[in-house]
Amino acid sequence: MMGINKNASQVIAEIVSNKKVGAYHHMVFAVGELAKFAKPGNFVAIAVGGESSSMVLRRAFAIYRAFDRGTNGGLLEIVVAPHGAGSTWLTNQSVGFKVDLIAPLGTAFGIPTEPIRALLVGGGYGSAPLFGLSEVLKNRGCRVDMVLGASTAMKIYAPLDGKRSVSSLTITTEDGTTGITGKVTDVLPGIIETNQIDIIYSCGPMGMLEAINQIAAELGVVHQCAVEEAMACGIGVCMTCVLPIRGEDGEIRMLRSCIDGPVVDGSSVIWSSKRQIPEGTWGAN
Amino acid sequence: MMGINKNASQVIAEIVSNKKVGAYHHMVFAVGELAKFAKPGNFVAIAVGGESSSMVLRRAFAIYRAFDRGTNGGLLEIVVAPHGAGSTWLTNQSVGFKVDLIAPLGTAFGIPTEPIRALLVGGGYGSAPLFGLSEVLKNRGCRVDMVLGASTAMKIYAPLDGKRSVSSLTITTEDGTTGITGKVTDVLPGIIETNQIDIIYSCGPMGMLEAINQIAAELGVVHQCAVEEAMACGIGVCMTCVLPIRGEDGEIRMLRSCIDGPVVDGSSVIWSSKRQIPEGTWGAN
Amino acid sequence: MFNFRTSLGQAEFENPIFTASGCAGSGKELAQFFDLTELGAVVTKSIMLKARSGRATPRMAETPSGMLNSIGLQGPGIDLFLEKDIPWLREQGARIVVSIAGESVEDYAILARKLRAVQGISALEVNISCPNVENRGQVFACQPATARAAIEAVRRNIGGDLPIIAKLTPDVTSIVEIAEEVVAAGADALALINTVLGMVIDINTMRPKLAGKTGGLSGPAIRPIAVRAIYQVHEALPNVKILGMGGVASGRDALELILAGASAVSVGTATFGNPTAVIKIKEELQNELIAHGFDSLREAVGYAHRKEVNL
Amino acid sequence: MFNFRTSLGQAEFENPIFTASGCAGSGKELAQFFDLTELGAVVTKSIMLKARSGRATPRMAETPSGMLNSIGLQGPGIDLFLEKDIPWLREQGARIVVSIAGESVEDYAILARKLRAVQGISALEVNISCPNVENRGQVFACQPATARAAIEAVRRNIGGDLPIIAKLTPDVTSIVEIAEEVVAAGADALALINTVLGMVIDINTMRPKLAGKTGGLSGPAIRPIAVRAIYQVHEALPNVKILGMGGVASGRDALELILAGASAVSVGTATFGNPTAVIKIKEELQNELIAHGFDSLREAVGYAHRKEVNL
Ligand SMILES: Cc1cc2nc3c(=O)[nH]c(=O)nc-3n(C[C@H](O)[C@H](O)[C@H](O)COP(=O)(O)OP(=O)(O)OC[C@H]3O[C@@H](n4cnc5c(N)ncnc54)[C@H](O)[C@@H]3O)c2cc1C
Ligand SMILES: Cc1cc2nc3c(=O)[nH]c(=O)nc-3n(C[C@H](O)[C@H](O)[C@H](O)COP(=O)(O)OP(=O)(O)OC[C@H]3O[C@@H](n4cnc5c(N)ncnc54)[C@H](O)[C@@H]3O)c2cc1C
Ligand SMILES: Cc1cc2nc3c(=O)[nH]c(=O)nc-3n(C[C@H](O)[C@H](O)[C@H](O)COP(=O)(O)O)c2cc1C
Ligand SMILES: Cc1cc2nc3c(=O)[nH]c(=O)nc-3n(C[C@H](O)[C@H](O)[C@H](O)COP(=O)(O)O)c2cc1C
Ligand code: FES
Ligand code: FES
Repeated sequence: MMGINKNASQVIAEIVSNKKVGAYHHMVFAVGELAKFAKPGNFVAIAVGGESSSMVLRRAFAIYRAFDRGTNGGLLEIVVAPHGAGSTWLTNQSVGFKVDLIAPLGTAFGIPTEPIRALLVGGGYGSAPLFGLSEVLKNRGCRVDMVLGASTAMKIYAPLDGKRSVSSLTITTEDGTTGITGKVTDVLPGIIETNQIDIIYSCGPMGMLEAINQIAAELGVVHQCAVEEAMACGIGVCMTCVLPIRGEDGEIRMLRSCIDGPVVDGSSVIWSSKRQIPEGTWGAN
Repeated sequence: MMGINKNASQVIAEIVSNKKVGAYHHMVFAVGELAKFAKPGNFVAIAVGGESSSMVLRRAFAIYRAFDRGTNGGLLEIVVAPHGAGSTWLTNQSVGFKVDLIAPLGTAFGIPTEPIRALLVGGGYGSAPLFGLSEVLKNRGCRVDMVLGASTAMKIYAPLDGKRSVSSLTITTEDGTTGITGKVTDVLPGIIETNQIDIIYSCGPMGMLEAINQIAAELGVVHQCAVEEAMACGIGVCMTCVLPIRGEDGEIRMLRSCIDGPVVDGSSVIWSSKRQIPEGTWGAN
Repeated sequence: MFNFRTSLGQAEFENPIFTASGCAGSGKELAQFFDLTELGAVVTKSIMLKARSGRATPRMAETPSGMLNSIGLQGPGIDLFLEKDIPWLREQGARIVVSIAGESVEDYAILARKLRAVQGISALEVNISCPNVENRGQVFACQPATARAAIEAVRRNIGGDLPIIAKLTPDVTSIVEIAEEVVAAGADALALINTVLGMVIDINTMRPKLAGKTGGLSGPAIRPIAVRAIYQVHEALPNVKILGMGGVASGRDALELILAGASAVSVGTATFGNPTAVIKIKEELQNELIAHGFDSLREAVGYAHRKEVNL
Repeated sequence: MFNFRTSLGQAEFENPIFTASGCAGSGKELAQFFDLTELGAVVTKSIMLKARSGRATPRMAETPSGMLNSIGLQGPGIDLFLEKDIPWLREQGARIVVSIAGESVEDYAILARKLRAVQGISALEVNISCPNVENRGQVFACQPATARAAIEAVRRNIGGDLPIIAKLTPDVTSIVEIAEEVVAAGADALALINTVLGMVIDINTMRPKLAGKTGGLSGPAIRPIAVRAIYQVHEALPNVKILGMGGVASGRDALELILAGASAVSVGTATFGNPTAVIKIKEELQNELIAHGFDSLREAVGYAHRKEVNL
């Protein structure tokens, strides 16, 4: 799962579609050949702000879907939440505008060889990479259940065609504007037991991932999650995006989430270590 | 002629038209009421680069024409040469885009009360403010001759309807692609004598203005010129745009070209003083 | 009711948003865009003893998210300034902070004496980030001894209770050391930061773009340096009030400086891009403070220094 | 034929565009975007004696036209580095400049000894902009004495003719003074500039955004500071070669540093925004130099210092 994504390349990609969906923008880019290398869990890094931008860093977005349609036809889709200056700029660009894009980056969700029972859990725009994943899992004969949560209905991203491949979809919102009132973690234990889940795949805010991981650990379910750390480069050269991960040798190391992630084994992450290096980390003194 | 332009105000102005004309862009902005205050020689200051721009300073552009058509209908026109990042950004904006604009700024060309013979001399986009001026002069019964020069034909800005109000138009280009081969100053002495010119109005690069001023001085013709100094604020608060001007008291002072200019009396300027303060300047020691 | 009042030394101000010295002249040019009484204070362009032509042009260069300037303190000299600018500002009802600059310790002393009896001034900003002609043109604020001497000269001569705000340059190895020195010498408050020394080379002429070769870097580019300087000095001298500045262009930017330890904020370069920037920033800051649950500006000053609880 | 070759101390390089230490790892990650032999040299991330976890996160904050980082020199330590990274780089045929950093003078001495016999290294960049644990965490390059001590330790232990490039911080009152000191101590060349100390406060948490509170400012925002530092040092020490860096994102930017006095240019933050930035910059620089009529890079080095003729 680890190491440089050898398929990454840099392209100038035209915006083919840009539609507002709830609180998000669903954006499609013409990326040519590289679409065929994109795997669920990978991300793209896009330069923002235009020629004389004061923003010097790219923004990372999980790949929602990718369509390989030959050299000129490859499409890559993302779901963007207009948040700060960079994402707002991106969502304001019109069809026809060209952006500088690097993809696919990072690790992908591990796909089981057996037809097991998977639960996909997404928070906010974190649902985006899960639909492509569910497609792949379903094609492998897995049963796929899905839980999506957000603070409010507008922040649930669950397009109709994305839902085709899941056996059940549970939605939670904190304000109760749609689905069950509460958090995804309120419904997880029940679904895990009822559906005899073998593996959880998750994507969303770090706090949510941590809470899911705790439930997974308690119930003995494998947990793969896509983390989101602030990234300066996205390609492994800056060391800003690190998080403490326990390796197979038992050693904790500060690993780069852009290269050794974003998809990591939830049980290997030393959670709750924001603003401090966990004790015993390799090289800490 | 000196002091703060009390009519200046700041508006969010929509781009109504943006057309490429030769090497330039002719741009029209909906500015509302302030159009009625614009006088030939005044300039506008436009914020460039959009929301997260790395360019923190406005760009100044001479007002080409202004149409007062009531509160909502006022239009203001400029001619922009895509040069560096700021002007290129501006010319790339589409109709409907809104910019932050301050106008009218600076001094205007002094209009004679008598029907005298005026020669208007423009270099490159420096022709822009001269067409509005010729209109005013013609309405006052003046005879208006015009000389426009540039390095090459593409850089001569001389729209058909602008030419209506001039009695003669002479064009010079350094590469001979249109008009007379040479510089405006090659043809000035002849025209001044033939047409018995009383006053020269000029606008263009500083080197050209200086050369024109020398001819005007030699031939005893009054010379008003619109200078172009690098401006940070355009409203008189930064002191970057100064140039040495001899006042009526004989004292040389570093005056602000955004407030005490851009239109100044050519004979009052201490030319060729780039990169040094002229001897005897007030406060120099 | 939200309390926006603030103070620097003994001087009280209605709100914490000031102009920055050298970025608003003496207020006249801005007065056509808004009422000067809207400001916490107008900080005037640093005035010197005599009239000064300033440096030759070009005097400025735009840089990424900032600009370089080398105006060279062009101005009419203290006498004409007191005769014309101060009465005009007083008439407008504006709160006035006068900025002074000298070429020698003696200059600072004389300037202070000329100002001691002047009515209607709220505080004195002492710009010591200028070259000392008696010491190989070394900037006063770059060495503890010269920084101290300049401030002492003002302190001895100003009399009464006109607060002295010493304005420091960030171009030093330890700004805390200089801050401690000028406070010991009698500064009531500190202005942080002046511009950062920089240079732009014109690719066409292949020479320094500014006639004065080097210039002062200002604007958003230097905001992280300003925040750091304010934070460091507030940490070391929590009881000394700070007038913060450097790259503030929005209410959020102003809040950043305030959380770091500034009791008031000057806006410089942002005014060049937008003449009404100070008004926008003032409104945005008040909204931000209220949105964060503060009842008064004072509570937010230095709030970023609070101890971390149960991390 | 345009001559793009350059040198730093005794080391010669095919072209003047290098990566910046800490902004290209040990080259592996960039190798998938271009061939490392295209570079004048790969400058590796500053390596320390022991493995280091670096600082806690968040480690970065974007700022206007720049960014703040506090990585804290995360790395595997010199032994693993020599075992894995250097052989790999050698295999690629890349020119290698190894950057080292220590916490004590002794660290620098040991690092130099470990490197003296290593094949395939073109030069040593000695990063002395790091905290000295033996001196209250004061940065070596902030004081002449500690800067000197670190460079002397390397000089004494490196032997042979591996050139030493001393990397300085701009956060000092006089960078020329430090430059003179390290040259006297045996540095063959200088690397200017390291990042500028800054801070960002997170408006939401109302605390410093970085876990390490302060961080280093880099990117186009600091370019005017880099150009000034290079110009000042080249003016004072015209015979000492400079590896320039700070905010270079285009060929024009690189040319600016070269005209100021840099013989080679490292590209850091620009690589984060664009992995192929170094290649773009190299091509643009060559085109600019040719367009300006230079036959070789060497002619352009320090060209902005030439005497003005008939002004
Ligand atoms: C692997 C990965 C996948 C992502 N996928 C998506 C997605 O599918 N849809 C989506 O809308 N957004 C996604 N993001 C977040 C996105 O990259 C931006 O951070 C976000 O849009 C905010 O950027 P901004 O410019 O609007 O905000 P600003 O607040 O202006 O961002 C300023 C800077 O802070 C960085 N930053 C600070 N904190 C974080 C953080 N917790 N996470 C990431 N960056 C941070 C940003 O990258 C940027 O450099 C993802 C981030 C990562 C790392
Ligand atoms: C009074 C006045 C009237 C003008 N009228 C016009 C006009 O009608 N049409 C037109 O195309 N341009 C005009 N200009 C020039 C225009 O303001 C810009 O300077 C020009 O477009 C270059 O800006 P840029 O961002 O493209 O280039 P950049 O090179 O990126 O500009 C960088 C900075 O340098 C400043 N600058 C440097 N030298 C000068 C200089 N000699 N003059 C002005 N600014 C300088 C710019 O204002 C800007 O801040 C005028 C300038 C002034 C002062
Ligand atoms: C054009 C210009 C002129 C300045 N003149 C002065 C001055 O006369 N006295 C002074 O103390 N500071 C002067 N400064 C510095 C500002 O007051 C301020 O400290 C600095 O610009 C940082 O703030 P900013 O980023 O908001 O501009 C000047 C700055 C600029 C840009
Ligand atoms: C993320 C990051 C890590 C850095 N790590 C190092 C380092 O390990 N050693 C060093 O000497 N400089 C380090 N630097 C400083 C750069 O080498 C360079 O001097 C500085 O960033 C200015 O160049 P730039 O503006 O092109 O980035 C680092 C800079 C950044 C942004
Ligand atoms: S984002 Fe730069 S190493 Fe991961
Ligand atoms: S441009 Fe600022 S004073 Fe003229």
